[in-house]
Amino acid sequence: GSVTVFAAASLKEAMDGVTQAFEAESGHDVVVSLAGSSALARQIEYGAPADVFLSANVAWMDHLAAKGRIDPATRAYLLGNDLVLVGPKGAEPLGQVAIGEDVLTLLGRGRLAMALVDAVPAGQYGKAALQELGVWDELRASVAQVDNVRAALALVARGEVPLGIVYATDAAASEDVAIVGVFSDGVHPEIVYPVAGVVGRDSQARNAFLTFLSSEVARRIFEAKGFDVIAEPSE
Amino acid sequence: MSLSVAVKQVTQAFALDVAFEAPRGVTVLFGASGSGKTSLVNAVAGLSRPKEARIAVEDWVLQDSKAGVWLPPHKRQLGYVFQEGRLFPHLTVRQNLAYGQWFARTRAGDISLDRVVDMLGIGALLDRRPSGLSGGEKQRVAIGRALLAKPKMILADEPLAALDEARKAEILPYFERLRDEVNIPVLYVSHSMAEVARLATTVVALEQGRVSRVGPAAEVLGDPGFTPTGVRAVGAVLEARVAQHHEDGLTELDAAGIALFLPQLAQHVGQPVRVRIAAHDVILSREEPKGLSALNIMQGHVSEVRAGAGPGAIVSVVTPAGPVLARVTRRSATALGLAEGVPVWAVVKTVSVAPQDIGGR
Amino acid sequence: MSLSVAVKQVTQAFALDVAFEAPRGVTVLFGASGSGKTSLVNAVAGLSRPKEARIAVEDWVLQDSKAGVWLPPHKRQLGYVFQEGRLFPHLTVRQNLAYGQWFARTRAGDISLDRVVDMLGIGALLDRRPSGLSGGEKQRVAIGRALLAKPKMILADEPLAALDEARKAEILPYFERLRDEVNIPVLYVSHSMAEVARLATTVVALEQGRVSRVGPAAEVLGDPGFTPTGVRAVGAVLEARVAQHHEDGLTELDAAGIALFLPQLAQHVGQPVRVRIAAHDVILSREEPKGLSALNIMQGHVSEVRAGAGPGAIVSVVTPAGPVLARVTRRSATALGLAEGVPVWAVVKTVSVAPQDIGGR
Amino acid sequence: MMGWLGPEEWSAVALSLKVALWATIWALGPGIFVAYALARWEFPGKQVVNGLVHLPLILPPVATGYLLLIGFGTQGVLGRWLAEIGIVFAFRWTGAALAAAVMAFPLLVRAVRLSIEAVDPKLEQAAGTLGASKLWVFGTVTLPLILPGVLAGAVLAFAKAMGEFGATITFVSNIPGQTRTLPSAIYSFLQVPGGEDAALRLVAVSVFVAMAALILSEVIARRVAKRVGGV
Amino acid sequence: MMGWLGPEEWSAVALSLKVALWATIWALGPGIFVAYALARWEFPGKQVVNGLVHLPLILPPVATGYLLLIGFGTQGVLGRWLAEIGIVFAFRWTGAALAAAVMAFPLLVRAVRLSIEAVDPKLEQAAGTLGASKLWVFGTVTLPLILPGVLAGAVLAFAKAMGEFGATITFVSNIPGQTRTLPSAIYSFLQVPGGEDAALRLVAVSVFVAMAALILSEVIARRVAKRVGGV
Ligand SMILES: Nc1ncnc2c1ncn2[C@@H]1O[C@H](COP(=O)(O)OP(=O)(O)OP(=O)(O)O)[C@@H](O)[C@H]1O
Ligand SMILES: Nc1ncnc2c1ncn2[C@@H]1O[C@H](COP(=O)(O)OP(=O)(O)OP(=O)(O)O)[C@@H](O)[C@H]1O
Ligand code: MOO
Ligand SMILES: [Mg+2]
Ligand SMILES: [Mg+2]
Repeated sequence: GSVTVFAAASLKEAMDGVTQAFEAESGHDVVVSLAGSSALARQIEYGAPADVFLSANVAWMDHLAAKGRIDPATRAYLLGNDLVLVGPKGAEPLGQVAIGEDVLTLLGRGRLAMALVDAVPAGQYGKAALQELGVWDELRASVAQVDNVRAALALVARGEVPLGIVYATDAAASEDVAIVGVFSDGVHPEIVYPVAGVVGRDSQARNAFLTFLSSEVARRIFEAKGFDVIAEPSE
Repeated sequence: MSLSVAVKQVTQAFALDVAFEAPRGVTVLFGASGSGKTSLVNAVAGLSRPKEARIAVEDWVLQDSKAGVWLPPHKRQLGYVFQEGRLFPHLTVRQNLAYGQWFARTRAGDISLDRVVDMLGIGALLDRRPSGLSGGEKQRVAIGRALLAKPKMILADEPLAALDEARKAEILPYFERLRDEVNIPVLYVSHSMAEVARLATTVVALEQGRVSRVGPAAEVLGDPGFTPTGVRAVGAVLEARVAQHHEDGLTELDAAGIALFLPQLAQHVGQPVRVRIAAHDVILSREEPKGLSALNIMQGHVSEVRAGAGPGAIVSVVTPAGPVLARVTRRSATALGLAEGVPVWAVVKTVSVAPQDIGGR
Repeated sequence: MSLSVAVKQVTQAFALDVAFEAPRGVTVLFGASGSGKTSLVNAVAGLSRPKEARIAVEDWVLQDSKAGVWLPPHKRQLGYVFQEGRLFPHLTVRQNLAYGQWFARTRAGDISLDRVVDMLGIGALLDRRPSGLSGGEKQRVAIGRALLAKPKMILADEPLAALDEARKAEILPYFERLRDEVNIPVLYVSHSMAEVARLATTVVALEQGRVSRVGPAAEVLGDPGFTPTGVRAVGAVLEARVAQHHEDGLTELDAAGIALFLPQLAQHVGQPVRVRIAAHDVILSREEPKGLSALNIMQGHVSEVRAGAGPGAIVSVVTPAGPVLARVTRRSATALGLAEGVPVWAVVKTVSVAPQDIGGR
Repeated sequence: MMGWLGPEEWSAVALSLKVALWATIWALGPGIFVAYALARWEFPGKQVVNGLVHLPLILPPVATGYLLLIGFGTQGVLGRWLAEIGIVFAFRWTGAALAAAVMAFPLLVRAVRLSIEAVDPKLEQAAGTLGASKLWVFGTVTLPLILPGVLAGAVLAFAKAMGEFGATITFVSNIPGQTRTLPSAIYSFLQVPGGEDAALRLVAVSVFVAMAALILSEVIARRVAKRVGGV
Repeated sequence: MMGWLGPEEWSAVALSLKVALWATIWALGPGIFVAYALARWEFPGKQVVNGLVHLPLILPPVATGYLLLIGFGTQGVLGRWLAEIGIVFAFRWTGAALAAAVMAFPLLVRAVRLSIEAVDPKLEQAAGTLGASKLWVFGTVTLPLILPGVLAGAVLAFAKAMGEFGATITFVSNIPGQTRTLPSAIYSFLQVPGGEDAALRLVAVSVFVAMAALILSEVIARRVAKRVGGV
């Protein structure tokens, strides 16, 4: 059989590896459609032929749950991620970012690249963190928001801005940025990637895929890309 | 009546208010630049839609605003030769010519592409495009295109203005043939008195959007008071019949018993022809002229002497062939004692009866 | 020479190979439709750029391909009246007229908008746009526009073709005045023999892209062999001088001692004029004519009788005023025994010397 | 070049070509019709139609995609109804073509409309007097004369369709082999750090295809213009 | 309406108007020039220029934005050089206008080019014989005659600039008050569950503005057309 997976764009590299491994192991075909979580969620809401939805935030999954478009039984929190402050290659590491002053000092008069702070999960987490650290109001006008987290990463990588807030996984993927600091877990809501099967798309292949996502093989691939796997391992 | 037109169309810039009836044949609209000729023809063609109008060709009603009838242009079955050609730039000359044929395919008529091409001398142009044609070439193609649509009536808006004399002389006979052989009514706009005289069955003179004169060609043209484009245009039209073709290239006409000589005509013996004698081509003599090179001399008597504004006068002479007009100087009129009732000889040079002024019927 | 033209331009469709020199005055390009008149004028205007050409107006060299000289159109200082008007649709008539004035502002010349507007009768149109004008109205504006650019030479491509006789008669004198008063050279394209006769200083006849005849107007027109548009166009041109203006509205001319009477002319006593006498307007008589309404009778003798293809013959008569051509039938020529050396009287009706055929100089 | 692009990329190229071609073809008829109506007719609501046509240009593509999703998704108002008669756009290449057609529509209409307005109505009148009905006049006079404009508009529409991304990905997602067009692929690569090279390869393909279309259209347009106006 | 939109939204509206207006103004001169060159001149590399002009149409907007970033960013080739003479686009509204201008450019050029091709060269010749140099002819004959086309192109460009999102956000990101245009705001709302209503409000504003521009242009075009061709 064949499985159609709608996955958040930030999972691209990880999904490449996971689907390859799954296809090799199970003999099923996997088709992955990558886009922003919001676009994917809406498409599923309007009847997209997806079997599995892998969202970058909880809100969209809740939205679909409220619309009755996912199988509650298949829903799980799959992955976790960290939020980090990055600078161009060679930037001085700072360790744990626990006080906002650090950010202010490091930023100087430059701009801080983030994903859209009201719309894109990475941006929302970043904004929450800066608020918690008490520097949001000061920084607000210096933030350069882009439509996704990878574009923020690119701004840092190209040296257009001295700092950016991205996921740890993004930082790991790029050779042109260095992690300056990691935000403590406490300063932003927990970063989790929920997964669920879509209503009415129950199939042997799909269930096999869902199971595979929390397998040991998958775990190694996810972790290699920088994710925490928080789902209970499947047997 | 063959053509019946009543059009009222008032715009800010121009008021057209015209009504006339004309019998079968060629109706010539005659008038100065800006007098409304094109506007009127457009109304007949359905390109404009006057509020108040009744336009009919025989029993074919094109518009009757009272009855709410208005045929769109493509249903009128008219062949319009525009003042400016209006050839289709994307089609070859051949395709331009053929354009209307498709719509006319079920209509009667025997006009063929070859015949039209021949007549208009456009054989060499057939595969060219309009943009490369000279002004006159374009106009000839436009005429051919209209003819090939087998129209119920031909509308021609100064179709010859862009042509040289030789071409004009070639094409004019075809309009005559339309009138005489194909028996198609023609509404023809012209500035040229020669064209009017040659073609017109009926003359409709326009002045500033109104009909200033309308009537049979002979009557209107023979009226010494009708000088719309200057005195040179005055002339009488005589009806005659071909009497004999002479060996020396002259054709003898019989105009009510009077012999008139003209250069060879194409008409058969016995056929009727119209001869226009321009007033300025007539010399009057009190004595019977002798030893003159002029062949056409008609005896008659003066019926009227009308002095003009200038140094000239128009003398009407009644001859057995009909009324003849002569334009003489007042000085001559006085010197010769021309007055009503005086007998005179009207001398007309054979060759001064110009080819343009002879129309077969 | 005032105008010197040598143009060689060969395209697939048409080969133009023309060379002529013309003195100051009006040079008329005369020829059938498609003979290359417009093509030649375009080369003079710089709208086409023939490979081989030398074109100069007096010492103003417009093109000399050998010397690598080629002025672009806007530097040529010519006033081109196009065959199709080419008015600017986005400008009012007034703005169209004024268009060239800006560029001519530093050039000498006293022509004013008012004068041009008056002359062309376009006062009522000034605030209208070209799209609403009739064909003739458009052409009048185009003429005015060219005049107001104070050109070194006027190019006119059949500028009167779209005009009615009355307008033609009004506008023609202005081209004469350009020639005579403003002393501007004119290159004028025409189909009309009457226009040629009236305007031409030099006639250049084109046939299929080549010069078939070139020479002073009087010489070319007086040649009985020159019948480019049919025999009706043959006529002689006489030089005369105004002798007297009579009270009855006639003007008496003196043509080398012979008196000729014409309707009132505008020229002053003593001024030279040209009179064209169309061959078909002349009657010959072996006896001295008496009691005739014609005022102009010239004695002379036959110098040549040329039989044509048809029933006619052209008789050249030498008179003290110059050579006069008469077109008579061969039948009359035989009947009157016309032959070289025979004395004859040439009878010309006053009014048959048409206003178009008189040009002041 | 075969080795230069992977099979997935080839499939994106092929899909983009198919989508852009069909988008152009679908847009052509309605586009010419609407352009003609806007250029030559007066009717109530003309401004509304004109505005609607331009909407995809004014709105961010994502918004257009969202509206398409609401309208033509399997759960959408029109989508449900169309599905009953067997026409499905959602998450098919046909949907990508629809999105591209909608986005390209205003460009096409503008181009065609301008060229219709440049046709001399006097020529159409002349055709009318020769017996041609309005429709016939359109087909034999207007249409041939606006061909260069239609061609220009079609190429513009094609190019736009080749580049359309926002509405497409929002409406029909990014499903390899089905709705994953070149721009989606380029976008994906740009999201991967170090993916610029791969993205550039695809950009080169895009540019090559669109340039080829442009040059072809220029050549055709020149030939047409020569026929119509020239020597 | 004041109460209908928040102050941030109002600032987005105002910024979008400013950006679109300037984008149109900047694009106009070069657009007319390029259109004229493409319509009337023959020169080597013409096809390349033609292709370049169309690039923003062909590429996904994000790719265009990325190229702009490489070229005009503070670290970009041109950007560095321009920064020295005091011209900075990065993260400024001017950059948003530049992005919008680049994206709108092909539309403008196309529209203007078509209308230039519709001008009868015979009229330009006539102006030439009256003494007008090429430049003068352009200003007094060609330009007035193509005004409707230029207007159409400008409105198209303006509308496109109002809707431009992908290139803008990639090049100059989204800084409230500086580069946060309407489409960015609309996009943001569409990304959050339940944000549709807010997005729709902004869509309505977009549509209103663009419609107003369209209708205005129609009115002007009609007046111009009347002057040129009509009664
Ligand atoms: N579209 C129009 N708008 C305004 N006035 C017009 C329009 N068309 C024609 N006219 C005016 O109507 C009058 C009659 O024009 P029309 O073209 O019928 O004249 P015409 O007799 O054909 O002249 P010509 O012999 O010069 O062709 C003119 O005064 C002209 O200016
Ligand atoms: N652009 C062109 N392409 C091909 N042939 C052309 C072009 N322009 C003119 N010709 C041809 O050149 C010849 C001369 O044309 P031209 O316009 O000079 O004639 P003309 O003497 O002015 O005729 P008319 O009196 O009808 O205006 C014609 O045979 C015409 O068909
Ligand atoms: O993976 Mo996201 O939805 O671009 O943060
Ligand atoms: Mg007219
Ligand atoms: Mg010509």
